[in-house]
Amino acid sequence: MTVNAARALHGSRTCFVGIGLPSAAANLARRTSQPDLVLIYESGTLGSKPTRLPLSIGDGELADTADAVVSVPEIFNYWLQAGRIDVGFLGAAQVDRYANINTTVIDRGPDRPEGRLPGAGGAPEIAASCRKVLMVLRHSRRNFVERLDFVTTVGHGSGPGDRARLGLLGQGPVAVITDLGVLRPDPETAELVLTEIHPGVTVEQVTEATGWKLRVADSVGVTEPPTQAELAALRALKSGGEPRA
Amino acid sequence: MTVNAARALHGSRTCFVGIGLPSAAANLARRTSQPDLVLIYESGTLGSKPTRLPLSIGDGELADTADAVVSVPEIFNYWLQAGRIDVGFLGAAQVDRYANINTTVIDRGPDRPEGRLPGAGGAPEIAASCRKVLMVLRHSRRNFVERLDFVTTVGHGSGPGDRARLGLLGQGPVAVITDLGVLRPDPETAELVLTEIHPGVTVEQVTEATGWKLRVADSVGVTEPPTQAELAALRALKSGGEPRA
Amino acid sequence: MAEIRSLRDAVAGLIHDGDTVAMEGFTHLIPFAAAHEIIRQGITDLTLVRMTPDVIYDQLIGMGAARRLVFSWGGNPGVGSLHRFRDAVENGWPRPLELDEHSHAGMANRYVAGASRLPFAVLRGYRGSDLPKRSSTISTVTCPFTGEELAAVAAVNPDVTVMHAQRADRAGNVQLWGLVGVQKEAALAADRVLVTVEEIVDELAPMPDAVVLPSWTVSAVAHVPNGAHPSYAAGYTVRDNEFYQAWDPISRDRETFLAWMREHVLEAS
Amino acid sequence: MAEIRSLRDAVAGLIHDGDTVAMEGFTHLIPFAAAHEIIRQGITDLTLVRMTPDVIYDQLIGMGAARRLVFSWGGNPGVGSLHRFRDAVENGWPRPLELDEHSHAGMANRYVAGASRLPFAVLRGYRGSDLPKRSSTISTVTCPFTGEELAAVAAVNPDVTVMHAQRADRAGNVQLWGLVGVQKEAALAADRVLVTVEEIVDELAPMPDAVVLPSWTVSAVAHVPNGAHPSYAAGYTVRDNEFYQAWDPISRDRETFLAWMREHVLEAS
Repeated sequence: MTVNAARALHGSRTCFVGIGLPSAAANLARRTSQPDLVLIYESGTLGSKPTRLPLSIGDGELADTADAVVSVPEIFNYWLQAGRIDVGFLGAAQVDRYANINTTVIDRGPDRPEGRLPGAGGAPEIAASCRKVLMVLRHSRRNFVERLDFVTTVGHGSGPGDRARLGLLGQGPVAVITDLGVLRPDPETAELVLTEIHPGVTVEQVTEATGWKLRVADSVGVTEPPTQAELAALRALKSGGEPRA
Repeated sequence: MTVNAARALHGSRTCFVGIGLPSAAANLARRTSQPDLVLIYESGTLGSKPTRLPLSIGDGELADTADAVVSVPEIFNYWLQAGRIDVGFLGAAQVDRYANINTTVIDRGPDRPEGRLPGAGGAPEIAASCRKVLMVLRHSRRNFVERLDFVTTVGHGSGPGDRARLGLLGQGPVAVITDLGVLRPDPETAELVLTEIHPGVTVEQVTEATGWKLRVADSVGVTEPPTQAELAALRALKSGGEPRA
Repeated sequence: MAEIRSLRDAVAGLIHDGDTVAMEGFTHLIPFAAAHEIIRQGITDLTLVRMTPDVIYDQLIGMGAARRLVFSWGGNPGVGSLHRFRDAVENGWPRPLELDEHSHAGMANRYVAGASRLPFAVLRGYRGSDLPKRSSTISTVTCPFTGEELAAVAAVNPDVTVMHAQRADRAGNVQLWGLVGVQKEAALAADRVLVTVEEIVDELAPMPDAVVLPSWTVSAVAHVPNGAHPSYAAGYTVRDNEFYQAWDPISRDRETFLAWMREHVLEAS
Repeated sequence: MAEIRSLRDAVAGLIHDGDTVAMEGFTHLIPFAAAHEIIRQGITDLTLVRMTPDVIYDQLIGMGAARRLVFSWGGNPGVGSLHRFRDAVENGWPRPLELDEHSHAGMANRYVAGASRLPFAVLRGYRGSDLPKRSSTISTVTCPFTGEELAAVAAVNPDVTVMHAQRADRAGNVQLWGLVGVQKEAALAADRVLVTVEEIVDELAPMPDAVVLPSWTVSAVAHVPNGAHPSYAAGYTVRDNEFYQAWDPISRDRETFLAWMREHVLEAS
């Protein structure tokens, strides 16, 4: 999943990075095919070059290795909102067929109080302002739902044209990368379609793990397995050093 | 005039300083009775401590000697507009009886184009946001006019209550210090009243140099002449060193 | 002008029951020691404001100090949930917690408006999100030049902002650097400002990427080395990532949490 | 990514007749050398934007390069009038000059809105002033929370922003420090950015109070030592106060001005 997410950054110059899987994928991309990728963290760093994976977006190394450190209001107003950033990388608790995201609350039925999620963070404006959005999350019926309990962040809204109507700048989510495969919005309907599966995964496994009747591309590709170089770079990032030969 | 303007800063902690006479007065105050006076220049310096009078608000020494240097938007939004500053110090091309200011254009009669002045600079918001405003300018019928050709900056508007109606934060101009004396707004009417003359100046000289029928206080005081210490400090500032004993 | 005071006196003097308190620090420079002093002094009914509530507010909430939380992301960064926050919201333990919930961009701009003493700020945000339905501090304005509708967020002006910084001089001028987050805005938005510092020095040597808060914008400075732990102060301490991970099992269970707080906060000082 | 180019190529490639051009620098780091290159190349019909037009715009206006000026204070700082600016406004020489006139607070916020890609900014400004009567870029908005009416100013988004900075690295990352004015906002508000620098270095060592513009926000960097003269670059040059004073008599008279420009700008390079 991390390797495929890293590959999806191909051709991007600047990436607004959330912590966790997105940060791992973005750093892996910078260590493999995209050495010039500019990593921007919402904690205020432009061009961070960490040598190990940060646990939090506030790890000191992100500031120490950055081209510039700015305030949090500045990162959101002058850098993100201004539409300067190519790719936003988001995780999610719940996703629907239009790649809308819920990270706020879970409906646990009439007799129980809502389940509390962390909240929006930077996501609504990252999804609104970056030129495109990549999403990374684990594939399950709990995460891929027919109907969101709460719309925290708009992906493609209720379908084609909705982003333009809402005045959202970028093209929105272009790929949802999971541990089973890759979904991409249909250019006509904006609905997520299964376009690739990882080696060893079946289409049935994916449709089974999706809470709505998932559309499947006419020809579903199989992602390339991680290369030795990618695996080595990922190991090095996790252990905190340069990749070993 | 400079010495009297410096004295008028007594009891103030923070001063937003324009260049020219205001800067000379504020620096003189800091060198004599008000060593802790915090000088704030619109070029973005907080707590400048220049050893000589800067020619411009951008002189490098203002930054080199400051407690902090911030951007111009920040100085206007976070520091001035926020109402944190005790005294704003303004010059003017034209002033009326309510201490409103014109620094934009001069009407030169129907057959001639308007005469161009430098413009507003920081003045409208300095006069709106500082807790009080001091004005320093030379006294002449050209400067002290019955009616402004253009209202760049509001002092007391058209009289009592106008500042509150306009939503202006501070108390507005509290003294207009000239080369002839000092005018202060009447607490009831907000109209400028001659309250002090400099030694050797007559009340008639002042009314003569004022373009409206100037009200004169029942008892007009005479300002104290500059002390040796004040004169020495002023000389030192102008020559660029510490005052000599 | 900032007075240099003990942490105990500064907290007692500046923070009162019912206050709106912002304790900022975007993962860096989080004022944990000051939060612990608030807990020890039993100050309560607070409205807590913070972009990322983090473990510091998990502790305050779990100890019942807060009646309301204003925030934009409430997790243990890189680890998982804030269990005390969730328990308060989901189950009202130890007391119910009202929420005013924003996005990061919205919260950052609320502080900007507060520091600028404007009643609101404008951003291109919240479009299509359900967040405005649950908050009375999100609205819209229309651009008078283009007709575009934009989000408006109400200013935040805390009674007190509490922060940690690397150092202050003896006059109470405060200097911080590294990830400076939204600290300057949070300080300038507040009526009163309490800063704990790693070090008090004779002179503040200029540092790259530093923010200086002049003494006349600060109410009190308290000398509290390592006062950000388990957060950190760049140049002085490092982030205790292990503690953040350890907090997950400590905070999952009410009794374990209370025992930990008793031992490490209430009975410490 | 910024290309490192000669000043001549950079100006020719980035600035065209009719463009809106901001040449910023709040008394510090004013890009005089680039302005002179614009004059030499005969680029004209410009809308010039700058908080403090200063001697640099007096020269451009006097040479007929501008059709419109957007500004907030047009004087020779500490000296007196800008005579070429006055002559253009009062007498239309060498051509009429349209004005869009603001206060400093308004102009600064117009750049902030431009850098934020918002259509307008809000401030508490212009109250009671006649300035809004003469400008179509000043209006009002009402706070949706308090009902207070505030000033709104339209964003400025120049086609090109030109600035001088202390240094850049070979990748085109730009670093400036000292009085940083509104340069970051002016750069981020523009479509294209041209920066002249005192020095091109292998690595940008961090400096206190520095602003860094990453290479990917800059179009071109030109190496022009002393390119701010008679303004200055802190750490490299000092402000030539004598020149500012000498400019007054040079610029009072049209012929003296033209002779000076011929000798020092048109025939230099």
